[in-house]
Amino acid sequence: MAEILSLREAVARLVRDGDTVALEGFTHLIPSAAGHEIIRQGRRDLSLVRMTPDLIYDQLIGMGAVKHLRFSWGGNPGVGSLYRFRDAVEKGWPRPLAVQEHGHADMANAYVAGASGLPFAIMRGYVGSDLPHYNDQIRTVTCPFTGEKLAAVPAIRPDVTVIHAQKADRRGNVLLWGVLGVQKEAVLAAKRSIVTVEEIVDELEAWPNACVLPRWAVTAVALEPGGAFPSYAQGYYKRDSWLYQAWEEISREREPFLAWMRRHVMETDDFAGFRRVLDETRRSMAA
Amino acid sequence: MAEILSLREAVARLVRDGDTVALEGFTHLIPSAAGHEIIRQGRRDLSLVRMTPDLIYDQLIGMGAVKHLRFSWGGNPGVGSLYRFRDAVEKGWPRPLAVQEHGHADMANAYVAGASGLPFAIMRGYVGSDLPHYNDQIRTVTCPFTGEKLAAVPAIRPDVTVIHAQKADRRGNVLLWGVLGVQKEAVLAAKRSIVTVEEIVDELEAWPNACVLPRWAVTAVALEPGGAFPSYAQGYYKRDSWLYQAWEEISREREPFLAWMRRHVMETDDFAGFRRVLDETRRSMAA
Amino acid sequence: MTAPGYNASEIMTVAAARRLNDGAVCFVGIGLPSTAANLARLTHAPDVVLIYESGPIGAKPKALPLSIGDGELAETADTVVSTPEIFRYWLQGGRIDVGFFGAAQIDRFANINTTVIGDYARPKVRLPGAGGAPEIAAMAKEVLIILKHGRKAFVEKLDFVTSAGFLDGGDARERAGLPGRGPTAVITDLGILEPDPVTRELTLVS
Amino acid sequence: MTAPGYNASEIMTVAAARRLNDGAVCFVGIGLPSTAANLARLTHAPDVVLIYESGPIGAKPKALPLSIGDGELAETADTVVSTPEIFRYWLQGGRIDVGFFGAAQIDRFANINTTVIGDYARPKVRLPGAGGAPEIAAMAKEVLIILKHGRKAFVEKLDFVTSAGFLDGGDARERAGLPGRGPTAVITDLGILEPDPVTRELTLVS
Repeated sequence: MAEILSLREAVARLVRDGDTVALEGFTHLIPSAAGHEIIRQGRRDLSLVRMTPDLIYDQLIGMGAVKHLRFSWGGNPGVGSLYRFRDAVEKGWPRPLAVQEHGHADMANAYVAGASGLPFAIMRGYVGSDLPHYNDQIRTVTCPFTGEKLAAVPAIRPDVTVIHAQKADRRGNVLLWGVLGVQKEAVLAAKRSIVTVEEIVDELEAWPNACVLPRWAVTAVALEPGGAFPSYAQGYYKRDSWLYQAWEEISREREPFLAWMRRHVMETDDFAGFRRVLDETRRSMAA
Repeated sequence: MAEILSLREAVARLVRDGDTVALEGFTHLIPSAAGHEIIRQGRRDLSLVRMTPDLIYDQLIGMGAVKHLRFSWGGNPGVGSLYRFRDAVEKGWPRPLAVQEHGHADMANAYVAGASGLPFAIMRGYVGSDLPHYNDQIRTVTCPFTGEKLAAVPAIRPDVTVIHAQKADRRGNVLLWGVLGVQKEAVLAAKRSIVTVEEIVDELEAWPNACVLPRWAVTAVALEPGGAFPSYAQGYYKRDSWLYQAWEEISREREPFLAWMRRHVMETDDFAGFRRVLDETRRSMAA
Repeated sequence: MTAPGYNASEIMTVAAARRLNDGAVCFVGIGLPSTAANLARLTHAPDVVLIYESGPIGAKPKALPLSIGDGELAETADTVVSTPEIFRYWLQGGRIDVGFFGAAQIDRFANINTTVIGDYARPKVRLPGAGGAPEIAAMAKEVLIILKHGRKAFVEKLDFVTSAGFLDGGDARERAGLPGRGPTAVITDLGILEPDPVTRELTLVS
Repeated sequence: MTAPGYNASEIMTVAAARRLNDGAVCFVGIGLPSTAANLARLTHAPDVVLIYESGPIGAKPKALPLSIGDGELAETADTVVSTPEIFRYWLQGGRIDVGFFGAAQIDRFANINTTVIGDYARPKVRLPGAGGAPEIAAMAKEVLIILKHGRKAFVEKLDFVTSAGFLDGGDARERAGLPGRGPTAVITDLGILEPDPVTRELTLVS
């Protein structure tokens, strides 16, 4: 049954060192505030899962919080590389990063299997691709009716899934809409879940067949308006491309990255504090 | 690309003798008008698929149109038996009916597999049940990661799926809402599809993440207001329990059933005609 | 055992309703199970969560639904998902506390037949079939069964096992790997039966 | 080959847009593929259907999207489904006419590398990875690839095959059981390459 908590308390209670953690959000509703809070609270040895690791995972990896990453596309969308991710894979800095690499279709199916209580998912995939040669978690099963060989991938079952959504009601029921990605599946696949939301309302006023996560399927809800910045929240704010562009410079080298993280994340109290300091940085750069 | 046709023309063009046909609609939006039109046009040797065969399948079976039925629950919901179905299974009248019997979870998964281009679906199911002993289309696969045994069932791939929906636009895009059952999956699993609708509008005005079947995923759309009677269409009309209750008497014996079908279906031109004659019958019974 | 002014169905419904704890997530079949679950919701268990196989999650009907997929269920639900999603994410996903359904025939280990009376290939009576019952019986954390007592309902050996209770009794259910605990009560018009903790044979408790 | 007043990206975009027939159902990657598909939609192919892996089906953006899941895509789409549904019902279901994406490295049989330069375990350059490309390349009825020409882009042997083109050429793709026809054109800033009908080797056609 969902408890309404501060993000700080939700992360303190529900995200533990060594956990397998999925922060999901496909371009839309990326749970940035929660990612920062995990960094601020100094979690270590995390196994992260995410289809599209981007800025927030680059930050977690660069801060040394991550030992393992299961993913399918790791880049700064529309801009270029994730330098902290690359540094960890190419040079082992600040610690070696084990990668378990899949494709999008595979990850999406693996979340569905996790949400469905199945140990694995089947799909048509990887024929002619080298990926299965480098990932022994991509296997095959034979159709007992046609004899066809299909790819099989293990279900994703995170210890904790974290997503951002538009609304919750005061009892903890959650509503999201627009680009839904794999968020619902990721929450239902996990043992525990945290949902940050733009607002908490008396009534969700969901339309028919809306994507609602009932409160009894969610562990904690935290109010965190703007918590998906610099991604967007449909109906609330647009994507802010500036930070994606600026990330290229901020993240390219180790020391400037660490200095930026100290000033903007470690030395701020919360996401609102981060946004204030970031605005100062941005104004001083423009000046 | 969906063509907007009369129901008569859609059935004439798209439903053929010997076809595997799924008419779906889970309590809600049962495509009764289309079922009648298939009977009226005298289709034979059909292999029918439906999770919950009810009145409309009882009629098709009793009229001798069906050689095979794949299903998971065959009854008159809230009332009792389907006597024509029982007569075909128990006595082979008017012709023997081969049954391929599954459970709901299995059928739902099999439609998903069909819609997903997979030859089979996996599920946790049937442990301790006798069904797999009597249906060789329920098999097992072994998880290549955990060694667990799971049930495997073949995908449903109808030649034609027929559903009823609330709305289409003039280009043939379809919107349905409320209880969705397996309708979307059944359409996407089929080679051809017919969607009857309550109304055709200029703009669907679908809300975010609504259940929309784009026109290029549908073969034909036919305007058939009230076409789900005696089931209901959310936002249009309620379930009419009278015919479900009356079906008990109408269908119990062979000759009265045939007489009723002649008068109400074979000798009427269309579903509007059926409704008019049925109203006469109903008034005379009340008198 | 029939109290004056109440019929057998009403007594079964009240007895069944009392077994539902507040906040329990119930997967309910139509008919008496749905009536009982809604009675519980309107009395001692306002936060009971009702899930129907047609798709409604958290239905709060004001009028008792006549079918498993009534408009009233859809309109009052927290949301309505597809039937595949109900069976995959919600039932098979292990989220159901109580599975609640009726039965035509039951044996002393609470195995259920809703398929045929007589031989499968040449049945004396063709019953409706499995519906959602085999997987509800397997996956729900506990199962409640409602049926009317009688010679035909309680039999020594089922003609067909549609849905598993305790199979051959003892720890047969656990050994078969069924995830849920199985039937915890069979509610009839003559009383309530519960499985013996060891043999798992149904025993009259009230 | 660069016309005055147009840059290389613009020329590639126009060339790519011309390959899309009206009414085609296109699964589009972000960047130039999305720009080209929208250019086609706004000019000769108003009924082209754009599907993005994030979920929008039938997106009709007025402004060019910056990311694969922009709000503009969701708001203008016929509907938005979940990402699992996109990959399962719409791509794997065999409903995509044209898969349209970019590449980092390609070989003469139009196999693609978007994973690593160098050894997988100790890569010289770690590229973003597969994303949706392996299954788009496999399942779409045909595939269009856009990339900038250059020594690094066109190589004799890929360090890593992320997504299959024609594998070793000839009928290797069919023999492997890949459902789609494979790449029909590779659009670069220096010209358009098409596979030879027999050897399937990429050949400059314009």
